Amino acid sequence: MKLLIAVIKPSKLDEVREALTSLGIEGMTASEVKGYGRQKGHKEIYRGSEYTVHFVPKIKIEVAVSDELAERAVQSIQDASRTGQIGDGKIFVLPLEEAVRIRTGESGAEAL
Amino acid sequence: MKLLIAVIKPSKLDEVREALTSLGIEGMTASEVKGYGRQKGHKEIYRGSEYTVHFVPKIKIEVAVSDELAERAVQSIQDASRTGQIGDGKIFVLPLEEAVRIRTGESGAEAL
Amino acid sequence: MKLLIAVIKPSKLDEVREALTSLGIEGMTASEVKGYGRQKGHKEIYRGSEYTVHFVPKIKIEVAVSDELAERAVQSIQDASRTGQIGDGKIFVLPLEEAVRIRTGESGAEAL
Amino acid sequence: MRTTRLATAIAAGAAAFVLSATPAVAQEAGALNGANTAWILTSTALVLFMTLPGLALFYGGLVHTRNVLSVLMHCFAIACLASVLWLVFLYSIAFGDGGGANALFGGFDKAFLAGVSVDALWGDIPETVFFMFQMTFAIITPALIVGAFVERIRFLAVLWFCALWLTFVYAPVAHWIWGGGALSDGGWLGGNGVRDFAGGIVVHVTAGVSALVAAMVIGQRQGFPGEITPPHSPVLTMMGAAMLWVGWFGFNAGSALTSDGNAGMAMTVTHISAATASLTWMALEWLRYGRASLVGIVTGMVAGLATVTPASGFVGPLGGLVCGLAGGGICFFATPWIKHRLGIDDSLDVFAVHGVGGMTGTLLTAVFAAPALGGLGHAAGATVGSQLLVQLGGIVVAAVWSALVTLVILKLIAVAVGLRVSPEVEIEGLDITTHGERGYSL
Amino acid sequence: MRTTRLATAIAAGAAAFVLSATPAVAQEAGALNGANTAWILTSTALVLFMTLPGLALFYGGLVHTRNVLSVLMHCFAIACLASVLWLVFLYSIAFGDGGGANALFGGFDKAFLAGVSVDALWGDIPETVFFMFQMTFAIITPALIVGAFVERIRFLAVLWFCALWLTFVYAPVAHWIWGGGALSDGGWLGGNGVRDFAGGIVVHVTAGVSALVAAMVIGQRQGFPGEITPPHSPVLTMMGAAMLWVGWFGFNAGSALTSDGNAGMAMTVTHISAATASLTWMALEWLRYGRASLVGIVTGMVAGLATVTPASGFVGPLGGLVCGLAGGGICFFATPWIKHRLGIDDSLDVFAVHGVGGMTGTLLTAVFAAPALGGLGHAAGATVGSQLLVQLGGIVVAAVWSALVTLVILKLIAVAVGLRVSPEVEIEGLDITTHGERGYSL
Amino acid sequence: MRTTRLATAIAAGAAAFVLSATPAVAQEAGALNGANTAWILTSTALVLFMTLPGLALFYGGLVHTRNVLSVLMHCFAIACLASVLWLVFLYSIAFGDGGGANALFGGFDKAFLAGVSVDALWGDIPETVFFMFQMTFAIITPALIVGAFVERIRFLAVLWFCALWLTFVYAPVAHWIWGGGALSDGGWLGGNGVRDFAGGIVVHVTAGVSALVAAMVIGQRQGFPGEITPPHSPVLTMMGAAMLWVGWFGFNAGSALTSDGNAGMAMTVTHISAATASLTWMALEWLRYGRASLVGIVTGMVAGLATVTPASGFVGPLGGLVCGLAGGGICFFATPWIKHRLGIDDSLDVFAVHGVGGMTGTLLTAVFAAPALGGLGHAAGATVGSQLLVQLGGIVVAAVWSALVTLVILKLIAVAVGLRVSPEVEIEGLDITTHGERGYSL
Ligand SMILES: Nc1ncnc2c1ncn2[C@@H]1O[C@H](COP(=O)(O)OP(=O)(O)O)[C@@H](O)[C@H]1O
Ligand SMILES: Nc1ncnc2c1ncn2[C@@H]1O[C@H](COP(=O)(O)OP(=O)(O)O)[C@@H](O)[C@H]1O
Ligand SMILES: Nc1ncnc2c1ncn2[C@@H]1O[C@H](COP(=O)(O)OP(=O)(O)O)[C@@H](O)[C@H]1O
Repeated sequence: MKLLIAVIKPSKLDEVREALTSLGIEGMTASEVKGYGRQKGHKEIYRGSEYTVHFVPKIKIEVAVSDELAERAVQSIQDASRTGQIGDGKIFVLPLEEAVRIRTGESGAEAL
Repeated sequence: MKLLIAVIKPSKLDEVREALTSLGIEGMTASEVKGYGRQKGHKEIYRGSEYTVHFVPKIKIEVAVSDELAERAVQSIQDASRTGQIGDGKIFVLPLEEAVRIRTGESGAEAL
Repeated sequence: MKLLIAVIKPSKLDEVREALTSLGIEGMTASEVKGYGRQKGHKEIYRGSEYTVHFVPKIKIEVAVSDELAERAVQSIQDASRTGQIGDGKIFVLPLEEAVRIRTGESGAEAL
Repeated sequence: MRTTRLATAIAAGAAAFVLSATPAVAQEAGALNGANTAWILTSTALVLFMTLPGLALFYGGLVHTRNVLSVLMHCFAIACLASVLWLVFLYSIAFGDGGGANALFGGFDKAFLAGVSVDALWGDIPETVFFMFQMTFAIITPALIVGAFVERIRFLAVLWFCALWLTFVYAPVAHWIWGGGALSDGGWLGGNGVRDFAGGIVVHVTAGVSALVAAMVIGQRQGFPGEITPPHSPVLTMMGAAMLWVGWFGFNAGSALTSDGNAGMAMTVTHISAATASLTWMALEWLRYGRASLVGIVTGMVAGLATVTPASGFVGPLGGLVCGLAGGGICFFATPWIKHRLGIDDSLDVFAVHGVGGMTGTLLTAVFAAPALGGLGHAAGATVGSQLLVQLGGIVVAAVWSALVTLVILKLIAVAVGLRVSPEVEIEGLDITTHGERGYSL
Repeated sequence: MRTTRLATAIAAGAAAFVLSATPAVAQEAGALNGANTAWILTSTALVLFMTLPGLALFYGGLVHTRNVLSVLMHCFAIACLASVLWLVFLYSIAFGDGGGANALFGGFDKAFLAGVSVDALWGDIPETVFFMFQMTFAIITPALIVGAFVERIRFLAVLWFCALWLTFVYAPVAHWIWGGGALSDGGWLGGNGVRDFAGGIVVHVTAGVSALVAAMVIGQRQGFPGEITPPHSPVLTMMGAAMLWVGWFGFNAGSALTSDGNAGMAMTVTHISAATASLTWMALEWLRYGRASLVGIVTGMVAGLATVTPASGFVGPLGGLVCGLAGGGICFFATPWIKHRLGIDDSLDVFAVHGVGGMTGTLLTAVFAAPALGGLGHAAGATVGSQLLVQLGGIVVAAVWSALVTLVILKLIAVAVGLRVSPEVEIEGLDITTHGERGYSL
Repeated sequence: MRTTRLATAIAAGAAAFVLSATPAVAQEAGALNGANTAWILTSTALVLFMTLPGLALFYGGLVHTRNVLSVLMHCFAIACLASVLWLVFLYSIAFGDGGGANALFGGFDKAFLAGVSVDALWGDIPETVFFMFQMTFAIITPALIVGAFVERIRFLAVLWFCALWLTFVYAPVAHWIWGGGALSDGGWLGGNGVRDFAGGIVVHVTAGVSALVAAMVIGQRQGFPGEITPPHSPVLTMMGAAMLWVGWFGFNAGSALTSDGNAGMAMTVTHISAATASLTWMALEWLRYGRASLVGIVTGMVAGLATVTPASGFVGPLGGLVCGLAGGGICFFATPWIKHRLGIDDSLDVFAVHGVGGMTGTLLTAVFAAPALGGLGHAAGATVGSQLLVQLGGIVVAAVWSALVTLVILKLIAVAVGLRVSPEVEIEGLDITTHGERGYSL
């Protein structure tokens, strides 16, 4: 199994959610993060003074998927969240050794 | 070493903390996340209109443990956070290559 | 590639950011977390009553780096965030199988 | 303004009702009444407080976090713009003497408060105080409409709308009803004109109807209705609602323009209606959805206050209770009906709460002014039935006019500057895109 | 109500003190005083503001995020319920003429404001204004008690408690002390009754004692004391505290029912006591815990205001200073004592702050009313000593009655609808479970 | 205090202007005016509301989350400390009769309100009311200065600064201008003294100049200017700003000390200036930075209010408009100029907004008091030119004195208790380190 970690634009969360659901992936975890990459933060101006904001608000999603699904999942996240503009974000793929559904105790792929 | 990532019901955090402590695991990191799985979000009604809330508030905990402890840790998290109802959450186990205690520079298991 | 996860003191974020940038690492993701380790939370007093706060506010940073850079990155995070006092935090190193830059589709090291 | 209307009314022989209503006019002419002045100065502060920050917070808490600042900005900018325009010519249009055209509008003689000295009186209070008190009504009315098009409107469009709407809808209608114009005593509706104590028609019907039209013209928010997110902060909303309640004492009891029993009774019925409507909404929500929410109870409060507004100076405690029951109950059912049956995204339910409430109260005024029902009585020659027709006439005229003019204004703005932000901007939120700020960095 | 009490007092010959206190009564009988009316209209708005949103925010900030809305809801619903019941019969019980039973309660003659016309006067202000002003006191008192059982109470239980408590505790006690009943001049305590200017006993002792009993009956929150989380938003708490301070000017200075030096001095001593108590608490906290907190200083403020409430119309600046020192100091030590020594989870310290403060101030009133201490003097025939006994008697009677009745009411509710939510619900929080909302979605 | 000044003015023969300004003084001497009293009681509540919670929230929203509580704490503690000191001796210094030294300060005769009975009058209102009203000005002025050194100052230093600054800057300057001292009629500047209706110099110039000096002495925040974070909550800031606007009605219109046309006109020009300045700032920001922000528009509002403060009782609507335009425009450019050109970290722009605004308004007062420009006229013998010189003189004296004394006070505090927290504490934030609390635990 793989754990996909994607950092995307907040406004793209719904599209990504729908994309994954259509792949039959029925669970995910999202959280608010801040980050920067090529997109180097920005300046905000208050009362004529510049304030540097190094970190841009992003949404981080974590999705555990079976090995088979991994590639397609990465692809569909990318398709759903891409705008072509700087700041679109990143997807990271980590090996996932085990997954357990707390309620039932099921483990492995069927726990997803 | 393993990095355990568990997504649990917010109201279960304290019990999980105590369970892990009793195992001698003396550190963890928690954060607020939102997610869905079998538990498909819910509807809230304001002024007679339905609002769909796709993501349910959860707590994500991250615990780095030595290989020996990993299994028992997973078990006790499960025992402590289970209610038997949908939405209980998930536990993910990831391989952890290295851990460093910033203060002392200790690394590996003794850094945990 | 490696995914570095570091939990540091909130006040150290800027220094760490600068340290990594000087290493040529041009992206990272940060989020607010709460945790405890050796530093066992603390007590706050309101109106003469003690309130136990088990979790201390920390910042979690996630940085994906190429294998070559990993070690130096860990080192510089440690140098930048160390105060020598309890609560300095931890650094975890996880294997990272794949990274994708959503905007361009580039993958692997050049996606970082 | 009641004082002048009432003066006319006296001339028209409606003495009985009038005297009970305003002992003030009994005073020797031209004398300043310091007590009345003190209360209206206070009421002015209370009504400004209703918009800043009351209404702004009430609305701000109901939208998505990414749009909270835009809502506060709309209310704040509208307050400023309305204030300046009120001085420049709106006050004159509403309360000036239009001479031949007086049935329609008050002319421009009082533009920039021309000829209004520090000692000038309106009834027995300084005209500057009356000017300020009325200004606060002109501030909150367009701000109410904001609820119809939050989260998608262009900021520039808000400013243009505010200016044009005040000029062609608010000021004229205020003149018709309060300024001695077509709908007041001796106007088109006969010797006894519309009875609108504190703005059931002038404020709530005009704002409510215009909001409905605006929501239709501007269109639904993306994802409406399914994907709209819940109010981002019921805490802010309750805070604002509470300030609206307190400020409404100035709105209604201040509209007596006197510091006496008339103000006292107006405050009483206002409060009773607010409390009753809140409980009504709470009970209905509990029965229908199995739980009573904070957003629900405060919405009921607003409905009750909007409903009692036109009646507040004419009815007794019983009238207050009924206004609360009716306002709370009717608006409770009107709200989902408009959004779901009609599918109109009047986002913060301006029409369903203010429009419907204002109409209900305007009609109830005719009924509960009857002494038999604890009211303060009708003008001489008027009966429940006759007054009902007059009230109905007033509602229809104001509603039709508001709808038409709002439509025209929005079409013009659509062409001139555009009404809506782009879909991307809408998703990203108005705060950061339009105003360059975020509501919270916690 | 002081006016009537004072009228009696005059009859009783206490002219000296009285006249200085209220020049108003010197006026020709039956004449409306517009200035006094203006100030009481304003005070009514100020005291409503204390509860909505003042107290609601003050309390809301002190609880866990997951319960903030429930606290706002409790305060809001109580305000609505109390208002309607006040009209229906509470006002009559408190301020009506109970005839033979007048020592105990005021009867039902004024139910629904029967016979109270728009022109009816109470002293020299409209009775509707007096009715409204007093209503705001009936609103805040049960809302204060909410602090005892937040985060675990059933919403339905709150509503029932509010209704029954107002009927059997608040209204009668108000009648005894302010309505010409058993504890006022010529009552059980002799010619000179209890001196409670703005509610040290009527509001704070009754609420404080009832809160203590409620906390004991309902029991501790899960995890009390060790695992309770800190106030989720000192920002909200400070906001509410500041509104309480401002509103308290209406509470105490408004209780003069006149716009004159009596109101001015009441406002002065009120403010001085609040400021002094805040600094006292701050200093003690600093000395004892090494740092001064925002939650601490505003708690001191409330203690100072509760303490000066009964004294505000009878003492001078010196009295204000001492009330502040005593209130701030005593409540500072009482708070942890109740929670830890006694282990009673009076969650937001209602008794320790309001109960203890109200009692302290009620006794200090007898002392600092003495002209030698800058006070406005005692009634004829009364001395510091004699008045102290009377004040003590008043406290004891009110406290015992409040405790007993609260106990009975809660036992009834426990059987009828249940007092506490389930442990699961308590952990999950009242907002989402009971009201279906979350405080913040940032 | 205008009343006394005006009394003097009458003696000086400026009857014409004076009478129009305050009919009150026409009354038979020694009579209490209940209406004026009601309005000043209300104004006192409004001005307290400006600081608690108004200014506290306005400032609190502008800082980093980790310092929000410290800002609220500063404002709250200052309010308490100023209140107690006002009673102890500040009021006497400001408004007592200093006998021989009266040009410089008012002596200590009125310390602890000695000799001020409940019936004592100031003009035609109770002296206790005048005492309270003036106290609220002494509360807000040092609180304004907090904006200069937030996020790095030691709490203890704030307290010491407040006490010493009020004693040696505020109280004396208030005496010079309002208390019959050196800068008032018949003082150093001749028969016609400085005209400062509500505190352009007494409040805004003293606070602004002292803030500038304090910012220079205490030094920049770490990371200034590049690394400073944006306001953590524009929502809080707007809330506070709105409360400031409403409260300012009491500040300026209350300064008439009468409930009449003078108060009405003062409220009118105050409001017009606030609205105009807000729109001016909004427009300039839009033109220059491409977007109008909420923080910007409310900053403009404060600038407009500070600017019109000295003028509010002397000018007409036109004066209000110009004060708004000038205040909004000049402060807009002054703000970045101070921070960037001069590199002074007057963190919340106290000098650029209040200092600059207050000076601008003080000068405009001389111009727009001219009847030709709709003003209420100059005192007999005074012309625009002569009054301009007097106003300028007042500004210079007050500014120089404020700067020098502030410098000395801060140097003393630096030695005695230290001004700044440690760099670590500054990074970690004042809330948790100094007060042991966090602003939000959501
Ligand atoms: N090396 C990295 N490690 C961890 N997170 C990263 C890294 N690079 C980028 N990110 C995350 O991805 C987000 C978008 O990255 P960015 O470089 O701006 O996108 P792009 O390069 O496609 O324009 C950043 O805000 C950050 O949160
Ligand atoms: N495939 C997944 N990847 C990441 N997180 C998941 C996944 N499935 C579930 N979760 C997380 O676990 C939480 C609980 O999952 P859910 O399926 O509702 O529990 P259960 O299936 O035991 O009823 C979700 O809210 C989500 O945050
Ligand atoms: N075993 C662990 N797993 C996950 N996070 C941990 C673990 N131990 C510590 N942490 C994180 O690191 C932070 C600092 O740890 P702490 O033990 O207090 O530092 P130190 O041991 O260097 O004093 C904690 O607040 C927690 O968030």
